[in-house]
Amino acid sequence: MRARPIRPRTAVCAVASGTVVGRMVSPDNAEPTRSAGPVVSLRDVVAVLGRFPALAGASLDVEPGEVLLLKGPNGAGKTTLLRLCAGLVPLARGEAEVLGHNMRTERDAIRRHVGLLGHQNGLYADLSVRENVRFWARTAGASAEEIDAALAQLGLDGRLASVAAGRLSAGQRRRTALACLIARRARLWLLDEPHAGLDADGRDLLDDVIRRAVRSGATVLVASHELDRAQALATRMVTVAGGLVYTEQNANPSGAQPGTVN
Amino acid sequence: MWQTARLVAAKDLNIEWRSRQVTNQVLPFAGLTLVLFAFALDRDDITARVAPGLFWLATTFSLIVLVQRAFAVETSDGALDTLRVAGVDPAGIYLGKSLALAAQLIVLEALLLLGVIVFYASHIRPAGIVLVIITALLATCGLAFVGTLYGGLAAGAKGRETLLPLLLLPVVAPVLIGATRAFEAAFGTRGGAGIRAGVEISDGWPWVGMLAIFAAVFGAAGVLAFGPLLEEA
Amino acid sequence: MSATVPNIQSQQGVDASWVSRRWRGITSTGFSRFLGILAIVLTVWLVLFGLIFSPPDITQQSSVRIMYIHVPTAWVAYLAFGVTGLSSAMYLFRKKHSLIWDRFAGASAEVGVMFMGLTLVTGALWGRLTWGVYWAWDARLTTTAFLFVTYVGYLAVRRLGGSHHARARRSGVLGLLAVLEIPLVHFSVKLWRSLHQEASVANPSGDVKMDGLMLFSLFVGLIAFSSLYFWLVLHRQRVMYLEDRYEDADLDTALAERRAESTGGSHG
Amino acid sequence: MDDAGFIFTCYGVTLGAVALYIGLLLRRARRNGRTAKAEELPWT
Repeated sequence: MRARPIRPRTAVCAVASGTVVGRMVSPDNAEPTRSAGPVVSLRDVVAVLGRFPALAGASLDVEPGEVLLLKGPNGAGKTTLLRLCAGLVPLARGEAEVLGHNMRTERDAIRRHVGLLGHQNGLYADLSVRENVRFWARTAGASAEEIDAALAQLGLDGRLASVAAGRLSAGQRRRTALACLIARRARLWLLDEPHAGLDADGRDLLDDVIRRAVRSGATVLVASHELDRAQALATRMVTVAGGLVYTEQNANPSGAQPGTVN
Repeated sequence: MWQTARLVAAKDLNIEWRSRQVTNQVLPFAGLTLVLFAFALDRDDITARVAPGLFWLATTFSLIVLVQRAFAVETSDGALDTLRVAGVDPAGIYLGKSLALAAQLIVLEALLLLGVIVFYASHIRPAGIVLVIITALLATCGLAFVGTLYGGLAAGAKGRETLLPLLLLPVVAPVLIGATRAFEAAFGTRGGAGIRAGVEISDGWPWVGMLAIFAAVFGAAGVLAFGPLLEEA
Repeated sequence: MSATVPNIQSQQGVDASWVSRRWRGITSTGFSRFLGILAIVLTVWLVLFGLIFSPPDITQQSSVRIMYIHVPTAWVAYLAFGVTGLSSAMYLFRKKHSLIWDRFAGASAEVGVMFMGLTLVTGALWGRLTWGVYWAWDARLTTTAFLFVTYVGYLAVRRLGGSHHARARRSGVLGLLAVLEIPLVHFSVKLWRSLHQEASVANPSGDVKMDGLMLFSLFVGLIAFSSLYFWLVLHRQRVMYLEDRYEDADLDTALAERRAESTGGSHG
Repeated sequence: MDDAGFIFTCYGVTLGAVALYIGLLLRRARRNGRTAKAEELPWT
C-alpha cells in the first residue's frame, strides 16, 4: 500500500507552536511538502500503562531537522514517550500532534511516516537478514535498489545477508533493524536505545545513519544512555524524569503543575 | 490491500518453509490425534463410521496450534508493533495471514485425509471426490478467517493460550458440523445414531452452501474488524 | 447503617422511610427502586402461583412448574444478548463512542450469562423429569450451550485490561461477532438434528396444554424476570461506572506520585 | 406434589443465584462508591 500524501495543516501548526521554521522538509522519496511546524508537539500528555502513569503530563516541541537526545534514568518514561509518538501507546490525557496530525484522530496518517526502533527489533527470526529488510521495505513501497542500498549502508550485503535473523548477535540484529528503518524512509525517526548491543563499528554506522537521515530531511528523537556518543550528534537535549520532560535551559518541568491536569 | 496481503502471506509461508514447524510438529500432532481417537473408540466399525468427524476435529485442534504459532511469530520480537507503526493496512495483514493459514491447513488436511484412509479404512466414493475437495476448500477458508480474526484479538493478551480456544471453538462449531456432514455424504458413512443406513452425495451440498456463507461472513467481518482489534491489543 | 456509605446521602425527594437506608445504595434512583420493588413483588407472586396456585399439567404433572422459571430465564438471556449486540453496535458506530454503551453491553452480557446458566440448569432438571435425561442433543439446547460458552469468552475478553476504550473496542467487535455467530450456529445445529433423528425429543413447550392459570403464571414469570433483568443491568452498569471512575480517580494520585519522583533533582 | 425435589431445586437454585448476584453487586457498589459524591453521578 502506498502512503497517502500528508495534507497541509498550516493553521493548526502555527497556532500550536507559535513559531514557524523556514526550512521546508522534504525527504528523498519526494512526498509532497507541507508547511513546517513542530514535528512533534506534546501538551500535558499523560500515558498509562496498565494503571501506571508512565507519562505524567509531559510537554515537548521538536522542530524539523532536530536530533533530540532524551536522557534520564531507567523508568523515567523515555520509551513510553517514543512509543506514544509512534502511536502505539494511547493518549490518556493531553494533546499530541505528530507531523502536523492530531494523535487522537489522525493516527493512521502519522504512522506511515514514523519509524520506531524499539527495544525489540521487529525481526522474524526464521527469515534471513535480506528477507527481513525486503519485507519491511516493501510494506512501505521501497524499490529493490533502495533495499540493496540500505543493506550496503549497514554492511549487511555480504555473507550476513543470507543468515537467519535468529542466528545473529544482538548487535547484528540491531543493524538489521536499522536497515529496515532506512528502507522505510520515515520522516520522524524514534530510536530507543539504538546503541544497545552495537560495537564500535556499529556505533559509527549508527551515527552515519542518523546524519544521513537528517540530511534527507528527517527528524530524529534518540533515547540513550550513551551520552558521549549521542551528545556529539544531538542538536538539543532534554531530560525525562518522573514522566515529565525537562528542557535543559530551565530545570522546571515543562508540563503542567501537578494536580491541575484537566 | 491485496499487495499487502500478498507480501504478508508470502512472508508467513516463507517463515514456515524455513522453520518447518508445521511439518515437524503440527502434522505429527494431528496424526497422533487420529491414532488416539482410534484407541479411545476401540472399535473398528465405529472409527470407520465417525472418521469424517474425527478428521475435522483433528483439523480444528491443529487450527488452534497453527493460529498460536502464526501470532507468536508476530509478537515474539515486536513485529506486530512494527506493523502497526508502519501503518501497514490491517485488512491486508488479515487477508495475508488468513491466506497463509489456509495454505498450511490445506496441506495438513491432504495428509490427514490420507491418514484417515489408512487408519480408519475410509474410502471416498469416486463421485464424492469433487464434494470432498470443495468442502475442504470452503471449510478451510472459514477456519482460516475465523482463526486469524480471533488470533489477532488474543495476540499479546495475557493468557492467550487458554483464551484462544475458549473464543475459537464455539465459533467454529458450524464448520465442524457442516464439513463433517458433507464428508459423510462423500464417504458414504453415517455417524451418530445411524438411523438411515445410506446417505446420498446430494445430502452433502446444502452443507457446502452453509460453509460458503460462514467463510464469506467471517471474511468480511475480519477485513472490517481487524484494524480496530489490533489497536492497543 | 448509612455510616458505611458516608457520602451517598442522596438528597433526592424520595424519602421512603419504609425502605431501610442500607438498601438505598449509591447506585439506586427512584426509578430503579421502583423496578426493584416491582421485581420482588412479581417474583414472590411467581413463586406463589408457580408452586401453589397453578394446577399440575395433565401430561407433565407437577414438572410443568419448572417451566414458569425455565422459560423466563431463557427469554431474559436471549434478550440480554440482544441488548449486548445492540449496545456494542451503538458504541462502535456512533460518532461519540460513548462508554455508557460499552457498560450496558458488558452489564447485559454478564446478567445474560447468569440467566443462561440458570436456563441450562433448570432445563436439565425439567428434561430429566419429562424426557428422562438431563441433556439431549436437541437443536435448541445445543445452540443455548454454545451461546453460553461464547459469552463466557466475551466476559473473559472484557477483563483483558487496557484503557476503557480499548476494552470497549475489543469487546464491541466481539459482541457483534457473537450476533453473527448465533444464526450460523443455530442454523447448522438445526440442520444437523433434522437430518439425524426423528422427533424423539418433544417440542419443549408444544405438548403442554395451557389453561388460563398456567398461562397467567408464565406471564407473571416473564414480567418478573424482565423487570429483574432491567434492574440488574441498570445497577451493574452503574457499578461498572463506579469501577471505571475509581480507576480514573486512582490515576490522579498515581500521577502526583509519579511527578514527585522527578523532584529529587537528579536532572541537570 | 410429585417430583417436589426437582421443582424445589429449580426454584431454589434460580432465586438463590439471583440473590447471590444481587448481593455481590451491592457489595461492589458500596466498595467502589465510597468516595463518590451523589451529585457527581450521572444518574442522580
